[in-house]
Amino acid sequence: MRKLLVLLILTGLVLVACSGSAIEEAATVPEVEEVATEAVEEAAPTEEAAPTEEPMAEAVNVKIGVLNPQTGGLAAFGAEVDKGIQLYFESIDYAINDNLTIELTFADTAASPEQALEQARRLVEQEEVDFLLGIVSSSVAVPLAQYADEAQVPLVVTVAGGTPVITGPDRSPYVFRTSITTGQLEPILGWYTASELGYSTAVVLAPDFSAGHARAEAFTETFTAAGGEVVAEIFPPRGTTDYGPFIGQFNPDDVDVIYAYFFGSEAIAFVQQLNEFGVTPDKPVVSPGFLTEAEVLPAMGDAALGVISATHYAPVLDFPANADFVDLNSGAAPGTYLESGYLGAQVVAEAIAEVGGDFSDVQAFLDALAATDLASPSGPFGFDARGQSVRSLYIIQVVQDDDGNYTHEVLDVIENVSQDWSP
Amino acid sequence: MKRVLIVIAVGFLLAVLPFIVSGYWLGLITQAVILGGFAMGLDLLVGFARMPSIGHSTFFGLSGYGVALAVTRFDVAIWPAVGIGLLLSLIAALLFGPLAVRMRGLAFLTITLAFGQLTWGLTTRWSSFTNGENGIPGISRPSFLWDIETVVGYFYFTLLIAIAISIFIIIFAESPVGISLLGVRNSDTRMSALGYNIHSRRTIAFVVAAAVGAMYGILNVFYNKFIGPGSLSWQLSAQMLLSVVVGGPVSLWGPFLAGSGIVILKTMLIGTTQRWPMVLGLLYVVSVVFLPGGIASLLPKVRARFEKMFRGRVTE
Amino acid sequence: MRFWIFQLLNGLTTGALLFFVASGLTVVFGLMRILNLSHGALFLLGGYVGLSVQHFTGNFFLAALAGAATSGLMGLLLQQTFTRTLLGSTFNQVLLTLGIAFILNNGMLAIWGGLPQKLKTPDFLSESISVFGVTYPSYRLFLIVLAFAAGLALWVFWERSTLGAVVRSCVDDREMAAAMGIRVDLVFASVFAIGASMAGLTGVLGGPVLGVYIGLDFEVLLLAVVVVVIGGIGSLNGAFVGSMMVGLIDTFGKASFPEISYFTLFAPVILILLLRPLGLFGRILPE
Amino acid sequence: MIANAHQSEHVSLLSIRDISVQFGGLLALNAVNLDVNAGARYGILGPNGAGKTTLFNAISGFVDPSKGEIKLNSKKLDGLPSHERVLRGLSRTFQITTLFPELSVLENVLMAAQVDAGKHQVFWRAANSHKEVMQRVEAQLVDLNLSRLALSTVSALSYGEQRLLEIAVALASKPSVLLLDEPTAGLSAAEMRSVVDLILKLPQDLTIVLIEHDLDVVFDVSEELSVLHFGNMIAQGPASQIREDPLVREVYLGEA
Repeated sequence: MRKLLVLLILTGLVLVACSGSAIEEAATVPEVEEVATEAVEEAAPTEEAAPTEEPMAEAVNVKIGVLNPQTGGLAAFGAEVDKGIQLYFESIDYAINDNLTIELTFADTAASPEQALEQARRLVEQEEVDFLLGIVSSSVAVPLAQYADEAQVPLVVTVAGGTPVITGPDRSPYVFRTSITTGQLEPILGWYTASELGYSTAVVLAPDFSAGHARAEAFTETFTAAGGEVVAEIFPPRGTTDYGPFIGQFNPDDVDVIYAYFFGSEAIAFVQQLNEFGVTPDKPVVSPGFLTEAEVLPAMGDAALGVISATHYAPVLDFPANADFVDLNSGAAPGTYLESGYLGAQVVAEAIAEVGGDFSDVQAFLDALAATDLASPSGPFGFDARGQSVRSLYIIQVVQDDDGNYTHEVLDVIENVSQDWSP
Repeated sequence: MKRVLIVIAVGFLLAVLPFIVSGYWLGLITQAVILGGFAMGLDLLVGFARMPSIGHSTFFGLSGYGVALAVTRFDVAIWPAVGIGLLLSLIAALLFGPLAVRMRGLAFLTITLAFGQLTWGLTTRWSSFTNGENGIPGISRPSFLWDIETVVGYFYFTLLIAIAISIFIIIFAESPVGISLLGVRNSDTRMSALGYNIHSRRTIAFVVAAAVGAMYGILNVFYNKFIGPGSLSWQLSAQMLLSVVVGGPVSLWGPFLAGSGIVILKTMLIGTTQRWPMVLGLLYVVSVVFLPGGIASLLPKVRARFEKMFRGRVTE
Repeated sequence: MRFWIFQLLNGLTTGALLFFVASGLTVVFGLMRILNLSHGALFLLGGYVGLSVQHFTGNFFLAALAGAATSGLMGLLLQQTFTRTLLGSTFNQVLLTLGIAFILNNGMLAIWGGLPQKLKTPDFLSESISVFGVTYPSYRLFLIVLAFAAGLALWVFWERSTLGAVVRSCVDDREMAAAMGIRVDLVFASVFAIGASMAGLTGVLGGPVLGVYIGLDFEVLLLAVVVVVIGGIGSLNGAFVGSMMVGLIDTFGKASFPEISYFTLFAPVILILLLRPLGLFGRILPE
Repeated sequence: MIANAHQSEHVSLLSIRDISVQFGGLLALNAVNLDVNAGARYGILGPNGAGKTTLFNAISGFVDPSKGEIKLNSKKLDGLPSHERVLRGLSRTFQITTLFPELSVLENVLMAAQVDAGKHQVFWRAANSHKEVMQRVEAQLVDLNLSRLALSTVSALSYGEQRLLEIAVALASKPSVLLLDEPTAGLSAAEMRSVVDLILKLPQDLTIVLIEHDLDVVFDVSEELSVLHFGNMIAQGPASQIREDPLVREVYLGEA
C-alpha cells in the first residue's frame, strides 16, 4: 500500500515538474522536435501541390546537433543559447528555400567535458547530424574541438571564449567560433580604462579558474602598458556565494577603479555585495559584459548602476538586425547568451544556404563559413583566417531609463576587433 | 573456478558485439564496461567491507592525470606513463587509506569526501601544471598487439583488460583475504579477537578498490583521449557508490551491471529528455523502494549463491 | 585590524547560516540514524518558495514563513512515505535521499529556471552600519545575532524543557523511550518536519546573502555534512561549534590563502576526524 | 608451548600481576592478580559488574590497563594489539554473541581457522581450497555437533546454537588459553548442560579460563577459582575451599 503511495507521489512530482516547465517551454526538447517536424510536413505538401513546374530540387533535411548545458551550474546560459538558436530558426520557419529544412537535435553537456564528448558522439554517430553548434563552457570547448577534428565534423562554437587555442595557429579547420575570445575584450577594456577613462590604480577580481586568470591577466597587461597599476589581484573560488571575505581584502581608498569578471549568480552576488559593503557607488567598476547581462540587471537593482562594461552585444545597439531580434524576443531586452545563440544560428544558416544544404562536401561548408559576411544584431560580422569572429566591441554603462527599468547606454564603439587586436 | 569461467564466457559473448552493433553503440558500451568494472572493484570496499566511500573517483582520475601529465609535461613514452599513472593512484591510496580506514560509516564517508575534494581542488587550482578545469586533451592511445585507435580495436582492448581485472577480483573475493573483508564489515571486535588486524584489512579493501579504479581510470583516459577534473569529482564517486547499492552489494556482478547500465541509461535519457536527472533520481528511488537488495536480488537463486559466497562450494 | 574584524563577521555570518541548516540535519541523524542527503534540496526549496512569495507580496517575513512551511511539509511527506526505507540500511538511505535530492534539484530547475536569483533584504535591514570602524551590512549582523539567539533557545529547549528531554531520550535509547510510553513515531515525524522546515527557513534567510540558484543545494549539503560530522552526530552544541568553526575556517582560508582554500577547509576536517572520530561533541558512533 | 608449561610447573602459563583498569572515575579492576597453570580449568566468579569481562578485555587487549603486567608463557603481552595476542595463543568468546550474522556457520569457523593456518594473507586462491584449513574446520564442526548446520547462515541459528558456534570459532584459532565469557548466559537448563558437557570434553592440554555468575556451572567445570567483587579479588583457591569461604558466601548469597 505504502509502495503504491510512493509511486503515486513520485508520478505526481514528475508531472508537477513537467507542467512547471512552462517558463522555459520554448527550450524543451520535445517542443523543438515538433516544430521541426511540422516544418518538414509543411514543406512536403507544397512540393506535391506544384509537382511539375520545374525540375524539382530534391528535398534536403539538414540536421544540426546543438550541444549546450541544460543541467548543472550553467543550465541557465545553455537554455538562453538554445532559445536564441530556436528564435532564429523559428523566424525562418526552419526552412531555407522551399526544399531545405532544418532539424535541431539538442543534447545536454551539463558543462562536463566527458558528458559533452559522449553526447557529441551520440549526435554525430547515432543521430547523424551534419554539424555541431553550441558550447557554453570553455572547458568543454577544447576536447570537443579535438573530437570535431578527429571525426571531421564542423563545430561552430557560440559562447565559450576562454580558450583562445581552438582558434589559434594550430586550430582545426573544422572549428569556427562566432563568440569573442579573451583577446577581443579584456585587452581593449584594460587599455580603455587607463587611456580613455583615465584611471591609474585598479584592483582585479575574477573567479579562480583558467578563464578568470586569463581575463585578469589580459586586462592587467594592457592596463599597465597604458600606464595603469594593478594594486591587488583577488581570485575567489568558483561558486563563491559570499564575496564578503574578498571585498574585505582591499581598501577601496587605495584604488581608482575595480575590474571584476563574474557571471551568473556570482555576478549578482558580487555586484550587490560590493554595494552592501559601501564600496559602490563611490568607486567605479569596469567589467566584461557578462557582469551586467541584461538578464541579471533586474536582480542587481540599483547596485549595478554606473558599472562600465566592454561587450560584444547590448540590447540597445542601433542596428536594423537588432531591432528584428528584439522584436522576435517579444520586445524584451535580450542578453548576450540569447544573442550568441541567435547569431550562431544566423551564421550557420547563411552557410547552409550557400552550399544548398549539401554536406557531402564538408569542405564547401567550411569555406562558406569562412566567407561569412553578414549584418548581425551586434553589427558587421565575419571570420578571420583562423575561424575566429571579427566584430565590433562596445563600451556600455548601466543606467536606469525613464520607466525605471535598468538598461545600458553605449559610450563608445571599437570596430573590426580581431583576436589579434592591439591598441 | 566456476565464476571465473562465467566471466570468460560473458567476455566471449560480448566479443561478438562488434559484429552486431554500430560503432557508436560499441563506443558507448566500452564506456559502460569501464565504469561498470570500476563499480565492481568498489564493491570490494563498499559491499564487502561496508565502507561507503564517496571519494573513490580520486584514484580513477589520478591515474588518468598521471598518464596525461607524464605524456604532455615530461614527454614520457605512453606505456611507462601508464605505469606512472597507476603508481600515482597507488601512492595516493596508500597515503589516504590508512588514515581513512580508522573511520566508520558516515565519518568514513566524510573523510573520503574530504580527501577527494582535496585532490580535486589541487587539480583544478594548479592550473599552470594541470591546466585547471580545462583538463588535458590530446592524449593518444598506446600501441598494442592490435590497432586500438579504432572503436572496435579499443573495445577489444577494454574487454580484455576488464576480463583480466574481473577474474582477479573474483579470485580475490573468494580468497582468505576476500572473505575476511566480509568479516570486518560488521564485527570489528570479533575479527580482532580472531587475530586479524582490522586497520590493515580495511586498508587492503581500500587499496584494492583504488587499484581497480586506477586501472579503469587509465582505460578511461585513453577512451576519451582527454582528462579533466570531472574524472575525480565527488559526483562521479557518488554515481559509483549508487551503482554498487543499486546493483546489490557483495554480488560483484550486480554493481557491474548497475554501473554500466547507468552509463548507457544516462546517455540515452539525455537524448530523450532534458529532465534526465529527475528520471534518474526517480529510478534510484524506485529501485530502493521496490528492490532494497539491489538488482542482484532479482535472481534469488543467483543471489543465494553469491551472497552466501562459499556455501555451495565448500561441500563440492 | 579592519581585515580581521571584517573577516570575523563574515565567518560568523556563514557559520550562522550553516548552523540553521546543520542543526536540523544533526538532530534527525542522531534521533533516527537517518542521513538525509536531500536536506540541501529542502533548503533550496525553501529559498525558491520564499523568492516567489517575496516577488508577489514583497514581504520578506511572509516569504520566510512560506519557505519554512513548504520545506517542512515536503519533509513530512518524504518521512511518512519512505519511513521503512529511511529506517533501513545506510546504503539504501543514501540511495533514496540522494535520488530525492536529484528529483527536487531538477524539479526546481524546471519550475524556477536556471537563472540565479537573489532575495531582497527586508527594508529595515537594508542599511549598512559601522562596527568597530568597519562598514558592515546590518542584515548580516542580524543573521549573526539571530543564530546566537536561536542557538540559545534551542539549547534551552534541548536541555531544559520536557519536550527536549523526550527527544533526547529517544536519541539515547529508542527502545527504552518507546517502552516508557513515548510515541516515538510522533517524535520522529515532528523532528523530521521541524528539521526540514529549519532548512527551508534558512534557504530564505540565506537568500539575500547566498542567493538562490541550482547547485546551492549540494554546496550547502556538503558543508552541513562536514559540520555534523566534526561537531558530533546528534549534538546541537556540536552543530553550533562546528558551524562557527567551518564558517570561520572557510572564510579566513578563502581570504588568506585563496589558492588552497579547499585545503584550508578540508585539512582541519580530516585532522579533527582523526583526533576525534566521534566528532567534537559526539557520543554516537556514526554507522 | 604447552609442553613447555608442563615441564615447569612452577611457572604459570597465564600470569597477571597487579592489573588495574580505570574508566574515568570508576576503578573497574583494582590490582588484580591471577595465575593460571597450563591445562587448568580456571573459573572466575563474581556478580554482575564485578569486573569479570573487564578482566577478559584486559587480557585479550581490548582495554588498556592503567597499571600491571600480563604474561602468557612468560612473555609480556602488555601493549600488544588484540589481534597479535591471538597469534600468541590466546582466544576468547564474547558474552554478547559477536559472530558474523550474514555468513554461514562454516565460514565463521573458517575465518578463525585460516589465521592459525597462516593462510589469512592469501589472496590468490580460494579460501576453501586450502585442504588443511577445510579439514580442520570440518573437524571442529564435527566436534561441536554443528556439522549439520555448516551451511546455514548464523542469523538462522537458535541462540543456543549460536553460543556453541561462538565456542567453536574461538577453538578454531587453536589457542593454548581459551577465555570463555559466560558461555551459558541466557541458555535453557538443557542447553546449559550440553555446553558444560562440551567444555568438560575439551582436550586436557587446553587451558580454560571461564567467567560465570552461575555457581553450578562454575563448580561443575573449574577446579580452581577466583572471586571478583567490585574490581577486587576477594578470594582465590581450589573450588572446594571457595565454596566454603564466608566472604564469598556473603557476597554471593546476598546477590542470589
